Amino acid sequence: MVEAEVWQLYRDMLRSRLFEEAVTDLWEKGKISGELHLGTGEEAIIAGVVSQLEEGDAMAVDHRGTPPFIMRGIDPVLILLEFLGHSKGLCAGKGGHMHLFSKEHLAASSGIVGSSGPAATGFALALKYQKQKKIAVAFFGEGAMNQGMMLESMNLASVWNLPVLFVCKDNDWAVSTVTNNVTGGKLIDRAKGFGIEGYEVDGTDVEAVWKVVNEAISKLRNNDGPQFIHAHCVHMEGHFLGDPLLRYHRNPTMLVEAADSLKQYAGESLDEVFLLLRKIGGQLKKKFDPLVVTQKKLKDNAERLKQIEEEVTKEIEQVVYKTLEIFKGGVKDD
Amino acid sequence: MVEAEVWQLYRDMLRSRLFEEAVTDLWEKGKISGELHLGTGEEAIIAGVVSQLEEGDAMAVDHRGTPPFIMRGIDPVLILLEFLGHSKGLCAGKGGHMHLFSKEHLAASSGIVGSSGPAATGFALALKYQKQKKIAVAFFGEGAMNQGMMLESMNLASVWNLPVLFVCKDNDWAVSTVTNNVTGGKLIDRAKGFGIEGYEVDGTDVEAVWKVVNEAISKLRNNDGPQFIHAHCVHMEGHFLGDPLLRYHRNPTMLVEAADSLKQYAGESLDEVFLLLRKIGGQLKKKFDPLVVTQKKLKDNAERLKQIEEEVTKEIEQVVYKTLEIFKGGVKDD
Amino acid sequence: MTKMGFAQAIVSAIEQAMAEDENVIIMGEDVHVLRIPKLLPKPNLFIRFGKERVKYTPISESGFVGAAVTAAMAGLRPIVEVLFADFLGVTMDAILNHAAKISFFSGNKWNVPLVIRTACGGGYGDAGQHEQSLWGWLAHIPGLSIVVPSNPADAGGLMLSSIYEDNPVIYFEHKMLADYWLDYMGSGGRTTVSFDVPEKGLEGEVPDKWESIPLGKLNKIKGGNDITLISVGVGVHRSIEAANILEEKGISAEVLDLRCVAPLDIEGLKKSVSKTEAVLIVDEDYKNFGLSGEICAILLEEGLSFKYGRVCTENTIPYSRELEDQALPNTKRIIDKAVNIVKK
Amino acid sequence: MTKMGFAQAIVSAIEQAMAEDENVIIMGEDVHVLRIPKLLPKPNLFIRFGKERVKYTPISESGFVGAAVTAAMAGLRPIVEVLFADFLGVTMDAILNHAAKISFFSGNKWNVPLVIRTACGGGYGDAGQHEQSLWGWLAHIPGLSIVVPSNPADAGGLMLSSIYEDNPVIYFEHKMLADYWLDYMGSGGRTTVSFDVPEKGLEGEVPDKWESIPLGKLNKIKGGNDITLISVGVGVHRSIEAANILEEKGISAEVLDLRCVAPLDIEGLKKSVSKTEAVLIVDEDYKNFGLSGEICAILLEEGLSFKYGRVCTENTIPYSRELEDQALPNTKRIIDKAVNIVKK
Ligand SMILES: Cc1ncc(C[n+]2csc(CCOP(=O)(O)OP(=O)(O)O)c2C)c(N)n1
Ligand SMILES: Cc1ncc(C[n+]2csc(CCOP(=O)(O)OP(=O)(O)O)c2C)c(N)n1
Ligand SMILES: [Mg+2]
Ligand SMILES: [Mg+2]
Repeated sequence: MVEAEVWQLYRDMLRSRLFEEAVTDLWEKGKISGELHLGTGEEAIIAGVVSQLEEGDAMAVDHRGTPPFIMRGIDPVLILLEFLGHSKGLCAGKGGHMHLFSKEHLAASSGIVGSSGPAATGFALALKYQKQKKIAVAFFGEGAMNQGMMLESMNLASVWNLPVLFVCKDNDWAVSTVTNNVTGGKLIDRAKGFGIEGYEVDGTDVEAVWKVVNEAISKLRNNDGPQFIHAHCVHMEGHFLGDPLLRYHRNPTMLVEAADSLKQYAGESLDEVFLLLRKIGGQLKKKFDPLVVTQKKLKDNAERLKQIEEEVTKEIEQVVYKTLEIFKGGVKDD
Repeated sequence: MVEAEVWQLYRDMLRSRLFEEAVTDLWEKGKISGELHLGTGEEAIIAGVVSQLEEGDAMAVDHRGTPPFIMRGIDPVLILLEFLGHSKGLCAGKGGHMHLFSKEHLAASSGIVGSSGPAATGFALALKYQKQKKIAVAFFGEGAMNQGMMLESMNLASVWNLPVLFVCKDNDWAVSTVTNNVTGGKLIDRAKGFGIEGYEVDGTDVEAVWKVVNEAISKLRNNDGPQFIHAHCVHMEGHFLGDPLLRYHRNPTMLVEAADSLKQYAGESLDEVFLLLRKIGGQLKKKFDPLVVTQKKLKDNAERLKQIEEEVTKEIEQVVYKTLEIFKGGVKDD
Repeated sequence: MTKMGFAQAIVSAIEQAMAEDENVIIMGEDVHVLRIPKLLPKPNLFIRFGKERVKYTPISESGFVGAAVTAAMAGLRPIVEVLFADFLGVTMDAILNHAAKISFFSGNKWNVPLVIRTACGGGYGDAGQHEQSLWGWLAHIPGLSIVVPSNPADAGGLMLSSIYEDNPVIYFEHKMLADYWLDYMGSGGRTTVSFDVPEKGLEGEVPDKWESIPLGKLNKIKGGNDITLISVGVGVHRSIEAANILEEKGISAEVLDLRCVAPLDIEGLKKSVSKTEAVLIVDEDYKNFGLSGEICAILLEEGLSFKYGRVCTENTIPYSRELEDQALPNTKRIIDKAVNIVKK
Repeated sequence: MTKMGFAQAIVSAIEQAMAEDENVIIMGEDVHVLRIPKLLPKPNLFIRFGKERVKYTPISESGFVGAAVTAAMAGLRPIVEVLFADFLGVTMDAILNHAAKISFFSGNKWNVPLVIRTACGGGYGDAGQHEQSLWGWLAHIPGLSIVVPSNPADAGGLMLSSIYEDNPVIYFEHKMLADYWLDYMGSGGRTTVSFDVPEKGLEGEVPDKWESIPLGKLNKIKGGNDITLISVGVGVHRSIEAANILEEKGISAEVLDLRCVAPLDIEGLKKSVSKTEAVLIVDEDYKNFGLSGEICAILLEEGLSFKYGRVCTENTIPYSRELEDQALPNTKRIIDKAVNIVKK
């Protein structure tokens, strides 16, 4: 087996992280509109998968499309221009961050939870039909495992023996719902119920992800049928930028006031709401951050770490600079 | 455990069978319109379940609604009038055989494959909410196990711990598709993937069905969460009355002619079509008929068998007579 | 020129496209045998092209229609079959939020050359969960073309252009015109039932080789001066029948077959209505918020003034054959309404 | 009388109904916390009524909307939330083939007292998969009532009548009027963004105790003689704004708030249009095959003659805020079109 190139993976993750931090900054400044779902916290999963894709492989992503698009080598300037709603953006400003598309990379997004399953299945169907020996990846959250079309697509990929890698990024939450409270059985067993083999992995450990994905992808390329990855992670910024639960968490006084006004209703349900607020706080620990986890692994070569950080920081700065230059030029259709 | 009352079950099955034979006769005479899906062949499953329902239990049925409606004690005259499109029918002639409804029996049908899952789940939700200690049954075919809403409803029933009995009547076919060719994994494993316990049973053996259902229902009434029954059966009349595959099967000369004209395309796919025709023929054996199976079990008391047959025959004759009398009276709205 | 059945024409056009272009595939439930009853000796796509190109599916419409969208994006030209228009409900997310929107969202850089083929319509007693038309409903969604042929020649020619169209097309195939559907769902091999099948829709002359009929061009079936009857599918035949009887009553009706509900042939409509100044829309789809209203709005926007009426399906279609006949736009209703409009 | 926000009014009317009737329950994704940001100190249904009556669900819309249909049949009055109207696509079978049809199929012996509550509309840059309106689309289906309130008083009163209606109602809640939605999806706590929020829709006087507002009765917001502006939801406010400016230009516009897209208040429409003889429909839902066409057809059927135009959303809603503003019916487009119509 080839070894994971952890340094390269780290660089991929860092690029994505810094890009999303720049996006956050622009979003906070009001330059980016709509709900913005970051992929911060799931970079190890995305890097572990996307780094192993070849030219001609396809990718169907969910509402957290930025990391996979960035790591797939799609021009970050085009992506950022798209976020700014610019006519020169990746999708001419028509799609925005939840609807990124790149035909040449066979990469498609959707904001509809669960739709990446059928999407990847259709890509794989076409690729297999065209005898291209390529694979298709579906990225989705654990909440999407309760969406009918996702389940249907697992069955389709299974019975048609299609090269689909189903990658479930499990952060325990679907918006403000703890998924465990609304999900019966085990996800690995669900995949098995459709005849698909599954791997469970710590999604903050990029090397671990890379390894199981490497095994799964070689099976895919060997025409062994679809594979399922169940990877655990957290979202460092909650569900989306401005997540109200996080706002409460970060403003304990707001919380106290709220609790006060609700005393009359004290009871099981009130407890459950406060439990949620505690739980979301609990997950924002550094030890769950895949970048921190990887840095720790690589800490023996502090110099190289620093060098990469500098290089990537510079790259992203330039991306932002270039983007804003074009943006300032005004919205021109050409 | 209570013993199954096989004689009573046999009577239930026979009533349903003879009623459906009368329906077939009227259908063939052109008095009943539309596609008519019989439940002949699955009576043991229906009897094994419906005989154990109490007043206040609910039932969501698929396109083969006649047996469960008949066995639930709904007036067969009203049902037959409905099939004739009469304004005095169960649904005033507006629903027909695929859309039977009886509010007082909490029994609802739908022609949409997979919809009995959510339907039974909603019934169970209401019953549980109303603290009625009642249960809801979903009847559906194995083809419906690939429909997203069915899978979703299993999860819903599981996480809400609802008293739903999911009854999968597996006849190996979905219209003219051999379901195995389009279904990954095992159905029992699927249920398990949603946290639901399952039983597999020979659905032509009414006693066996009764037993597993009895166990499952006592769990349901004990608030142990939804249960799944996977029961195997055949459909004695194929998918629906006039099933084209059966027409071929029953007219070998048609088949020979067809084969002749297709010789130019001979190959794997042609073989597959002929395989289907052979397969459908193979299932029409008496040994798969739940009535024949039960008669064999009861053959030591030939007299009683005969007596029941006479009684039920008479009953159904009277149902038909009464129905036609009302029908001849003309379509009167009152 | 040769004679062909409506359903046969569709299959034959698909066959031609599949022979021409490897990227054309067909998928759906029972596609391997659905056409056995009458068409086995004629083109049977499954047998001719094999199971990789004619793919039967599980009953997972939202999954496989969703998959067909991206298969189209990856270079195929899939024809995906949803057995009945009623079942489009299950697939609606794939249509509404994906097929119809992706080209737009991609900044027009990525197309979805997808055909969704579906059987529609009533008149054989299957009731309102299996007999809906829904073409006007689908046409509400920007980004879709909606095709509803009324005869074999159109059925084949429009299927060919649908397959080669670079954006999603929903292709409606009326069960009263498609012999195998009516055999399947209606008669079931019985000789004891009969249906009001439009002969000219069921069978007719077709070209020896299919040529594309452009989407969005209506077909004037019959000229007339007093009123324009506008319809699609089976409604066209009911309208012709009505027009012939109206002729006897001294009313000269023009009959337009829209062929496509979207895009609409605004020029063609204008031309006829500016002459007759009276419009009757005959629509088997639901009356409210559909085709009959849209045509009215377009004509007013175009500055025409005209007398107006519509004969449509107004409620859920009942099971009883008698009630059903009254619910669907029948010839009598068309005649009565036309007389009523002209006399206004 | 007291002041209330639009969203708060809805929750308050639900709260009243839940307190009155044990059979009213609410279910949907995140119903337990969705209203935290601004409404936690105000009625929070989950905390007040507990998790059996305020049921959060998995992301299984087709499953739980389907379940809500039979729960309603078994005696509950469920309010089922589908977060956004766009996601109705996933649930469409439950709506089209079950909720809308069961009462009819049962021979009117069994009702489905179900409310589907859904957030709709754009104007905050979320693009066309999260900003659709779709009310005219849903109204095509016989058997559904479609409610689209434009202000707090209507929002509460119409919610109450929706809950007590014995047949299914789809209740649309515009995100530009519902403060918590706009906070959630639009600003996300930022002070750096602003939206064109109609003040009178966002907050207003409401009765101390909610009373049902009958479905199907429009509300004349402003009288006028030269043209009738007809709209729902946010469009009503854009129309009022336009009417005020038109007034300055010497055009007297009447503004009607339909409140319900189905059933339509035909008498109310007739009354206004027979006076003004000019109609402009302002509809944030898609233009084609929708509300704007239907009103046109109804008025013609009623024998009125009038000048006509419409300002609607014509295509998929683009992401870019600038493009979006042009795509949605804005005040300028309304004014231009109204002037154009009146001058015809
Ligand atoms: C069909 C559908 N239902 C609901 C939503 C709203 N929604 C957006 S993201 C989300 C949660 C998804 O959870 P999960 O799949 O676990 O992904 P995560 O956000 O946790 O990464 C929901 C409910 C949607 N976009 N589509
Ligand atoms: C959503 C939907 N898709 C397709 C159909 C057409 N259809 C009716 S019955 C049937 C086969 C169902 O197979 P199964 O669930 O195994 O039941 P069986 O008929 O074998 O009893 C199909 C595909 C339908 N009614 N609904
Ligand atoms: Mg999640
Ligand atoms: Mg079956």
